[in-house]
Amino acid sequence: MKFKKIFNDQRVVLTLLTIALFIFFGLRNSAFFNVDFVIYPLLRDGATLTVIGLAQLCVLSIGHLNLAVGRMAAVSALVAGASYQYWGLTLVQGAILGVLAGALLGAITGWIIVKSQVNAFIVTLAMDFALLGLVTFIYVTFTGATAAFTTKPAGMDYWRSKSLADFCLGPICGPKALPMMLVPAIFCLILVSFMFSKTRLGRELLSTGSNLRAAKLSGIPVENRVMTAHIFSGTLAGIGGLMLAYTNGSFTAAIGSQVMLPSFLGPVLGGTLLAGGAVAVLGTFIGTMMTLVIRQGLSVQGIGLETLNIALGLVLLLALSVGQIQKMFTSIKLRGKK
Amino acid sequence: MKLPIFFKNRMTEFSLSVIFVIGFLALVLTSNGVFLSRASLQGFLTYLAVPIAIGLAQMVVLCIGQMNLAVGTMGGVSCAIMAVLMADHNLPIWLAIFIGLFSATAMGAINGALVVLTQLNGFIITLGTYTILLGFQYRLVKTFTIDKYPSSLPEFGKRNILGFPYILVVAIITAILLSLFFSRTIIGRRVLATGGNPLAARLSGVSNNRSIFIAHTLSGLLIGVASVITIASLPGINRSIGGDWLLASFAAPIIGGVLMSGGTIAIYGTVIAAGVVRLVDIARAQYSLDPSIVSLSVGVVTLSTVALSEWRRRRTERQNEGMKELI
Amino acid sequence: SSSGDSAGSADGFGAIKVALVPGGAHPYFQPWKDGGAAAVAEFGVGGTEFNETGEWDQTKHNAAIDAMAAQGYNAFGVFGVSPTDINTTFAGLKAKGFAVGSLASCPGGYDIVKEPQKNSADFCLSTDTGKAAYLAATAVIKEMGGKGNLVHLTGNAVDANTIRRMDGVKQAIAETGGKVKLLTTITDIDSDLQSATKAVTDLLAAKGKQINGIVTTAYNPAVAATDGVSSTKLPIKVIAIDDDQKILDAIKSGVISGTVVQNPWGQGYVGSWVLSALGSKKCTMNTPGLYVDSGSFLVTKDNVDTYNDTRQATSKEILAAFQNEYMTCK
Amino acid sequence: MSNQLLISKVSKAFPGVQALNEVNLNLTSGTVHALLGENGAGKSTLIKIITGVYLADSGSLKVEGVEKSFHNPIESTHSGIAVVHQERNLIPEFSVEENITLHNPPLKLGIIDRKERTRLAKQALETLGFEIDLTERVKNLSVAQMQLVEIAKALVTNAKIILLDEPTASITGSETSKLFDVIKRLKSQGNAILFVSHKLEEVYEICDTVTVLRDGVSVLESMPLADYKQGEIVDLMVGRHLAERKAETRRVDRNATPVIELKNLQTSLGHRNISLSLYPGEVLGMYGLVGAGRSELARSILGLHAITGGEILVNGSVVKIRNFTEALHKYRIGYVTENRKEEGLFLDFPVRKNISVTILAKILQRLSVINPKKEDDIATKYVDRLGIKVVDNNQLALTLSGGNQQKVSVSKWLAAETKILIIDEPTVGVDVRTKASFHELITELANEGLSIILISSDLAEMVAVADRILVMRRYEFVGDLDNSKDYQSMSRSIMNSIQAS
Ligand SMILES: Nc1ncnc2c1ncn2[C@@H]1O[C@H](COP(=O)(O)OP(=O)(O)OP(=O)(O)O)[C@@H](O)[C@H]1O
Ligand SMILES: Nc1ncnc2c1ncn2[C@@H]1O[C@H](COP(=O)(O)OP(=O)(O)OP(=O)(O)O)[C@@H](O)[C@H]1O
Ligand SMILES: [Mg+2]
Ligand SMILES: [Mg+2]
Repeated sequence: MKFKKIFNDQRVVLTLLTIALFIFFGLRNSAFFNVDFVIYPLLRDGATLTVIGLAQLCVLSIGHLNLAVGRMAAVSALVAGASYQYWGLTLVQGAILGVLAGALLGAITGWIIVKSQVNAFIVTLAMDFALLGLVTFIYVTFTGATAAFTTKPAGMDYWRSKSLADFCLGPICGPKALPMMLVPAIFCLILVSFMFSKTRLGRELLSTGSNLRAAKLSGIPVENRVMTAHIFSGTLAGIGGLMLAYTNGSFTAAIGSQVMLPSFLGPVLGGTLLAGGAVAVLGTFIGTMMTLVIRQGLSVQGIGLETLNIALGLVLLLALSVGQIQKMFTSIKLRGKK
Repeated sequence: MKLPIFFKNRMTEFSLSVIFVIGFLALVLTSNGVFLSRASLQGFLTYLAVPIAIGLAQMVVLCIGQMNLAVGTMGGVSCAIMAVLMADHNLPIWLAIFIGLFSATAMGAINGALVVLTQLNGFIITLGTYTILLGFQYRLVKTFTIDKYPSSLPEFGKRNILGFPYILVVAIITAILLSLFFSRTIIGRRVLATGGNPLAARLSGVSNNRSIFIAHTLSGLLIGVASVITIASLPGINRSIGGDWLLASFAAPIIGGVLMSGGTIAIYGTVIAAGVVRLVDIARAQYSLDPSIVSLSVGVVTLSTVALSEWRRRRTERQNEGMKELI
Repeated sequence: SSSGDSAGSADGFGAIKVALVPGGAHPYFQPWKDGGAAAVAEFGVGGTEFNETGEWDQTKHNAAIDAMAAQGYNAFGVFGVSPTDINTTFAGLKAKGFAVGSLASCPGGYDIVKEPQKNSADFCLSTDTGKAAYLAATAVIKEMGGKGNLVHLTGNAVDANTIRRMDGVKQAIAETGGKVKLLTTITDIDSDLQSATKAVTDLLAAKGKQINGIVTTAYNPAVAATDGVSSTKLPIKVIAIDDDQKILDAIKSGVISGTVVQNPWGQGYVGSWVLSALGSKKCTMNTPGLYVDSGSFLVTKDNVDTYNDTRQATSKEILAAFQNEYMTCK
Repeated sequence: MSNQLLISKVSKAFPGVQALNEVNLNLTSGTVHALLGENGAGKSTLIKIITGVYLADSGSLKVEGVEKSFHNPIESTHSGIAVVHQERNLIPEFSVEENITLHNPPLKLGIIDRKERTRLAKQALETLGFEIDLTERVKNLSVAQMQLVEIAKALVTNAKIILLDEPTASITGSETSKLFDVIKRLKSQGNAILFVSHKLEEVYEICDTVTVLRDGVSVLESMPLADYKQGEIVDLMVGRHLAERKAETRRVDRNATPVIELKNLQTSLGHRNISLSLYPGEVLGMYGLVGAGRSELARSILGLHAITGGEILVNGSVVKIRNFTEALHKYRIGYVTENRKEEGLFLDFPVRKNISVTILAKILQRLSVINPKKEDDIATKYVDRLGIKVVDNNQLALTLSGGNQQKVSVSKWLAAETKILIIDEPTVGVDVRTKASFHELITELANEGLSIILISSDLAEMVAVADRILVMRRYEFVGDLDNSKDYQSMSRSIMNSIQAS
């Protein structure tokens, strides 16, 4: 019984799937177990996408979505980049500034939604367009031919290239496969999951997502909660944006331009409901990792573009339906027992 | 009693129409008439057809509370199929078009079948098929631009009756048929019922699985129409086709008043919303606007449109104001 | 893919497996394959592989490069999705001891000619995009009879290369001393053919009468402009970019005046050799990070049939220049 | 009298509960058959099995002597079974007429014939004698009106077997009597009707035979109702003897400052010169017919709809209540909605979270972390106090029986321990025992000093618990009566006050 329960948990199924896929690809081509070129970058990118996934998850919890998640990331990268280039701030100072910018954008978005009572989809879509314009305009007008902020504050490359192996307590160092970027990601994961599973705020957000009317009639300040959700979303998007910039090496308008769909993929694969009311924080990480493993696994097999996406999509669907079939299976068993 | 209901349910459409008219007139005046020139109107209307078609394609899936993220690649692939068949296997146009429509419909049907069979949420399924089709699109056209097919097709795209491009007429007729389907046929109503309240629909003898399947298949068919329009209105087909469809497909219906939660449709709203967005393109060319400015203004237009309609709706719904929904 | 004849051939080229990694799928890069294959056949390079799975996303692009590295490729010819980011990627590859060449575009954020040492790659073999755009602009201005209104159609506005192109066009216009006016520059229409066609149609509808010439420095706009001008029958001179069959046909049929082609084949061919030479430690760059122009050529009705030979010849010259001037070999 | 529907040894289990255990029922044509039982006894489950919503684990089902097993609602509809389910099953975006004809819309050349549709729907509503605007979208109707639409929807199918699961739960006397006329007519036409209700007066008025379920077992099977007294039936349902409790009048101090007072209030919805004052520890009843505007008045007070005139006083001082959050935390006012599914419950949350939602502030430890122990204790406390039938506090609200859902939605407000509680139709779909305990509870709470406004369309309930009864009609008060707690006289005077205006 307990055993079955465990297997009903989508996260467990996903994790097993991901590990299975990982081993499968590794056995097909041992190059896939290469730490420097596969595992490390995989986890590094996974960390970044997870944080952005969490940004999406925060609004999904109240049944909204944030189409501007990528552009918010771009803005906070822009702010941080500018602060390094023009005001010579330190890495941390700039980062804080950037994240604040993200939070501010989230707040504005939330405020517009609450005040205008307009569908979050439209507001964030509009926000996305507006920010796209803004970001482009700023880079074009202020950075001339470079179209980017290229000043790297001290310690920026550290985050890109260092692993826990460089992070020692006395003689014991972390494994070389774990990138530094995991640290902020894990930090966010813990915080967000703590908030949703343990705190009053989280409960109120989920209630708002589960049944807005009931939440409102139960005295939950739903409008504030909508604001909160979007502020969190903006903040996390901001962090994600910085992680992207630090990994890639400069602060450009292209940051975040490709994360809109991936930002949904992680949470939704993990088991977050688009309708709101239920979130899967850890699932977001696992879901994200799974897609990355599949993609990189395939391309290490030397599969070219003409097959990569086809295979990627097929494996993704297959993997998921496996999870689904197994779930049906157990539920049938349960019914059979009676 | 009747009239208010009529308006209450069409507030968004109404205010969109107002915005459209205002925008249109503004362009006519500021371009001192150029916009009314045959060429301008032609261009305006021609490239209005595709947004309408893909908007409707997204709408039919939204109305069962799901999404179709594969619109772009579905369109891209069926365009590619048609182009390749005509160019490399010189099939007659009509046959190619038929196959194009059919393949798009089939892709939709597969989406639907997968959603029903796996019971996974449509979002994930269509994201999966999106990726797969992206691959097929590349396989079909690689990085080339295919245009070695009978020029009569692009010419058809340029022909028109009384200034109305045929392809726009096609789109409009499609829209009308679709609204008949939803308002007058049992299948249509059942699909909507599923979207409105699946449990109730089920207890009233509606098969939700069938509705889901139908909605996705129909979405495919509409994408097929969009593809035919596309191939008729472009100099050639390459793998970039459909790349900008996704957001557009959502923007039109949702600005047009369709709820993401399902159960609603707004065909006129979708059409007019597409028109409003199209006006922005024109403005861009007219005033040689910087794209960043365009993006900004699109954002603002969208917001103000919906805010206005919301404001109107709330004013008229005072009598039996329900709960203020934050969707 | 293609693999060298003698794996451990005398000069050690056989041990070098060159990865040619463009930013994503684009017609421009296709000749890299043939260029690379030619190098393999001619110099016994261990092999070349072409990987376009970057999909114009710097993160995916890096992943693609890593995948190649994991598979044992040890020399990299790369087109960076983001010019300002790619240098970081290069640095990473160098740190792992690979030979790295920046092909078809140079790292951005500084003047590559003045400060080659800032280039983390061993060298940059690329068209001077600014120069190419300048060439195209001057050509179309000539066609316009030295006066009138010019329109510039191009790609992503926040891309260093695009900005270089815009500067190139502006320079050409400046040289006319005000006789030619830049009516408008339409950016961000390279993402897909539909947007490009739509934009061109709207442009010609709104301003067609005032326009005398169009210069396009991106692929989809080029295709769209070609079609737009031919269908509206407006007396507009067009200079396109690259040598997609569609565009060459348009030149032959006189719909457009010409196109500016670059030298991707040469990049693949010369690039593969240089990378092998560096990878096998046979040669070293005299000035690490050196920038070399892979050349850009104006193609018109007159030379549409012969330009390719010219281009191949140029490539051989560039190769010779590497062997004799830019590198010292044991 | 041929038997239309014969159910033998039907069993059904859900994870954690045996909902039905070898239940037998014999439904004969030309009779109205009462299906009785406490909340969670299995009535709805049985009906869902008959209509093919659930598949029985075992047992057999005969329709007109033919062995049947329905796998989905469509099949049962085809073999002439119509049903009004306990939960409302309407498409919110569709018009009234469309919902009524949802099963099989009239067609002409394959497309829907609107004229015919309107005619059918109009006819259905007329035979029932309800008037609701046919073109109104259902989402704009009040709960009671939706219920009427549901009934009409079932009747248009002119089936031979009609199953009614608590059809009268949320409608008032006048509609009920109209419904009964129809039922009588159907019966005389030889249809077989299964009638579920917790209002025994009704049952005795309309039913001929009776089956009683207790914890999924049919303890009384298809017997003539006349042979049993109301008390006996109740005892069968409850499983032990339930003492009749005589309602005694309470005394309320009307000189104290009212905890809440309305001075000729006007709302954007059309309420006109509404004045009332609620005194400490008073139970103030608000009676009215469907759509009288009671719920909306309550909601307006709590800031959901615009107040356009007059003033609200809380403890003697004029206030402006902006929303439910303020109402709860600042003025300590609670509102138990009449509409549990849409507004009362988080269906996909466990019972525990549903109850604790109003008191999150009270069950926190450091860092505003919810203390799961406290949460669970409070949940348990009310599950016990109201006898909510659950497997454990983590059962999803979705899977509770109708009445138990109602209890959960009330519990969260009891837990909130407010000073003023507005209760809207609290005993809709609640069984006799629980109803009695609800009434005791309300009186108890009032004695403890809680002031209560009770909105109910159940006259007996009004008379049983209210100290004073306000009668509303068309968004106006038309009567203000002291409650003598004598059903006969009170009902007469209330009806008079409604007629009079
Ligand atoms: N889908 C379900 N999953 C799990 N348990 C269920 C489900 N539906 C009903 N139950 C349980 O079955 C039992 C019978 O429920 P049912 O709805 O038939 O009661 P009922 O007689 O209709 O009560 P009420 O008078 O409150 O409507 C209850 O204990 C309920 O919790
Ligand atoms: N004749 C009518 N036709 C249509 N809608 C009506 C009619 N009368 C009232 N309504 C609707 O009924 C609702 C008011 O009902 P409300 O719930 O406030 O009244 P109530 O006294 O609580 O009665 P109940 O709740 O039992 O319906 C409003 O939504 C109003 O639009
Ligand atoms: Mg029930
Ligand atoms: Mg009410």
